[in-house]
Amino acid sequence: MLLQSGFDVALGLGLLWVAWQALNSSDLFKAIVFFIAFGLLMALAWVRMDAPDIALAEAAIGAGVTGALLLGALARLRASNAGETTMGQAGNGQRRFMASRRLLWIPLLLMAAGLGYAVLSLPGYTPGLSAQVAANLGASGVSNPVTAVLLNFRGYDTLLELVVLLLALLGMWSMAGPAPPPSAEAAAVLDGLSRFLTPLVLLVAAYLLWVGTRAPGGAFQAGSLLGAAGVLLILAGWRANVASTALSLRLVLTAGPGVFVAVAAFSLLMSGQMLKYPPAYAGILILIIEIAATLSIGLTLAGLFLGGRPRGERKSP
Amino acid sequence: MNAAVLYALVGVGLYSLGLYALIVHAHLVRKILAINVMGSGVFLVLVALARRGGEAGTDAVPQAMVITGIVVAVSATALALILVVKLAAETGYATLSGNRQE
Amino acid sequence: MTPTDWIAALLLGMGGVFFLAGTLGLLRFPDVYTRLHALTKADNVGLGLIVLGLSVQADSWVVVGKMLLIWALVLLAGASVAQLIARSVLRRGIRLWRQ
Amino acid sequence: MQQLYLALAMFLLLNLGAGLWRVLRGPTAADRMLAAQLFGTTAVAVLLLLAQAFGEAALRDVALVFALLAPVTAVAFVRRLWPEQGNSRDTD
Repeated sequence: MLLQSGFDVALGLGLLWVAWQALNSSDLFKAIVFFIAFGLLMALAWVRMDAPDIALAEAAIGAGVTGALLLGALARLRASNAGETTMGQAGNGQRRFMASRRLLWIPLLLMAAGLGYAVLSLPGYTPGLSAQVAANLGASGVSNPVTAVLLNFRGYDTLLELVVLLLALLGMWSMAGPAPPPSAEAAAVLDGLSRFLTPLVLLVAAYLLWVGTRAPGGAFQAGSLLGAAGVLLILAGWRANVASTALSLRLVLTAGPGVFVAVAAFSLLMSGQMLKYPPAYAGILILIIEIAATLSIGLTLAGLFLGGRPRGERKSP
Repeated sequence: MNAAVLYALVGVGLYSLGLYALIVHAHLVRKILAINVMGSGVFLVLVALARRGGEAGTDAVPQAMVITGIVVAVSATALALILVVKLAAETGYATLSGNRQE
Repeated sequence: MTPTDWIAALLLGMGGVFFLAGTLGLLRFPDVYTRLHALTKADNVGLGLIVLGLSVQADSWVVVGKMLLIWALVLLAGASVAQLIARSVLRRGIRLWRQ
Repeated sequence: MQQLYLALAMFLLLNLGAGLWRVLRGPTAADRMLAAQLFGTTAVAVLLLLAQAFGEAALRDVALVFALLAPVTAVAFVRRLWPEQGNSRDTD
């Protein structure tokens, strides 16, 4: 018991310290490395919060996507000499603001104290919706409560989240122009690593998708893993030979929300309510949506990392 | 004080640190990091408070919200980073115009 | 504590020692090449010993297999990353440490 | 036995904290990146220990994901931030 509390206190203080460093380190690269470490500690915190589903998502996103995304952006910023702002670049308003920085602590401390007080004064025992989730779990088609909430009880939330993902990619495509060309030919070690790891990542993604119906895992975790595999392949210099206008690419990108909407329409016809699956088909419907969503999430994340519209060219042999 | 309250307080701390950094730093990548830390703080509060169910078990609804939240946060971050990259390519600065000398 | 427990405890303790050695190397070694060496070797041995220690007491062979797979993946990552970073550092012309 | 697992997990967490010193000090960007690599390995060990301590098999899957994706960030660093053509000798 004492050890557990010690672990929690050390982890909590570590989170706060690492976050502080990630936000206020003088060097932006240093800040990003601290932010990567922050994601790792967050995954441990989710484990301690009895939320292995979230820990899986945080691990896949944090280790596979966020770090690479930030480092790639930093490299592009350095190319246009904007990797760092020195105080000399800061305007007068900014400098005057720096002087009043100390005063900023007062309202922020008051806010933090207020929020802390609010947290402490909440009633200790609040079952929330766990009783309802448990009562309806049998009819949901899956036995992992988190997957049941995501794809059955609050399916429309998840549907709209998938649309948000798609919008982020479309926003990037419309602003960023064509993707930067692949960097030089990958070293043999990197090439071999990407060839060896990618099939394994696909396998583990399929495993997480499958196991997600009854244990921690599911479409978001599996999709994030697929996205990470895409990041690795892009870094190794691989490019799929599809342009952003290719039908195949667009079909996979929209498969998640598309299948979800189709199922919603199907359930509207069958039971008169959107996304109210007939219990007999619930399991299989959820699995179909999850497979489509996994593919869309993975491709969207990889596309976001690409940093522009795909040009439609193949890796030169 | 049990673990749930401890982590909820850490979440409040993260949110406050993030808000501070969001206000004081001009560099937009730092602002993006700050928003991400604030988001993590909110997620932590949500999930920590979902653990007060006792024997009824952990509430799965906030957990599901946080999972989608993490994936949406990373895609929003990617979009924001591309905006900053484009801004820097056009202007040579990764800060908003009010925060720099012209 | 049964004899198996003692063996597990011994292996786990040794694993911890190797992790400590890796961190000491990371903190105390004089340049990036030596630190690379400390990290990617000591920690992987440490993880291997911890996996062994946990395997002695694991419930099933499936668990043992999964832990061994995890260890193999970490070894692969460590070896590849060490090579990639060392190569990149060398090409940037960062000098080797000489006494 | 659970106490031992937890004690070792705690020890590794403190170990990780000590490694943060190298991220703080650098001096080169590669040093900072290396330290981040160490955190990945340590997190895998902590997760495996917690999985056995609390009998939660799912934590091994989290460790598996970390182990699979351990090289991605470092590869991004080598390929994007420190590409091989770069001849500048800045130490960050």
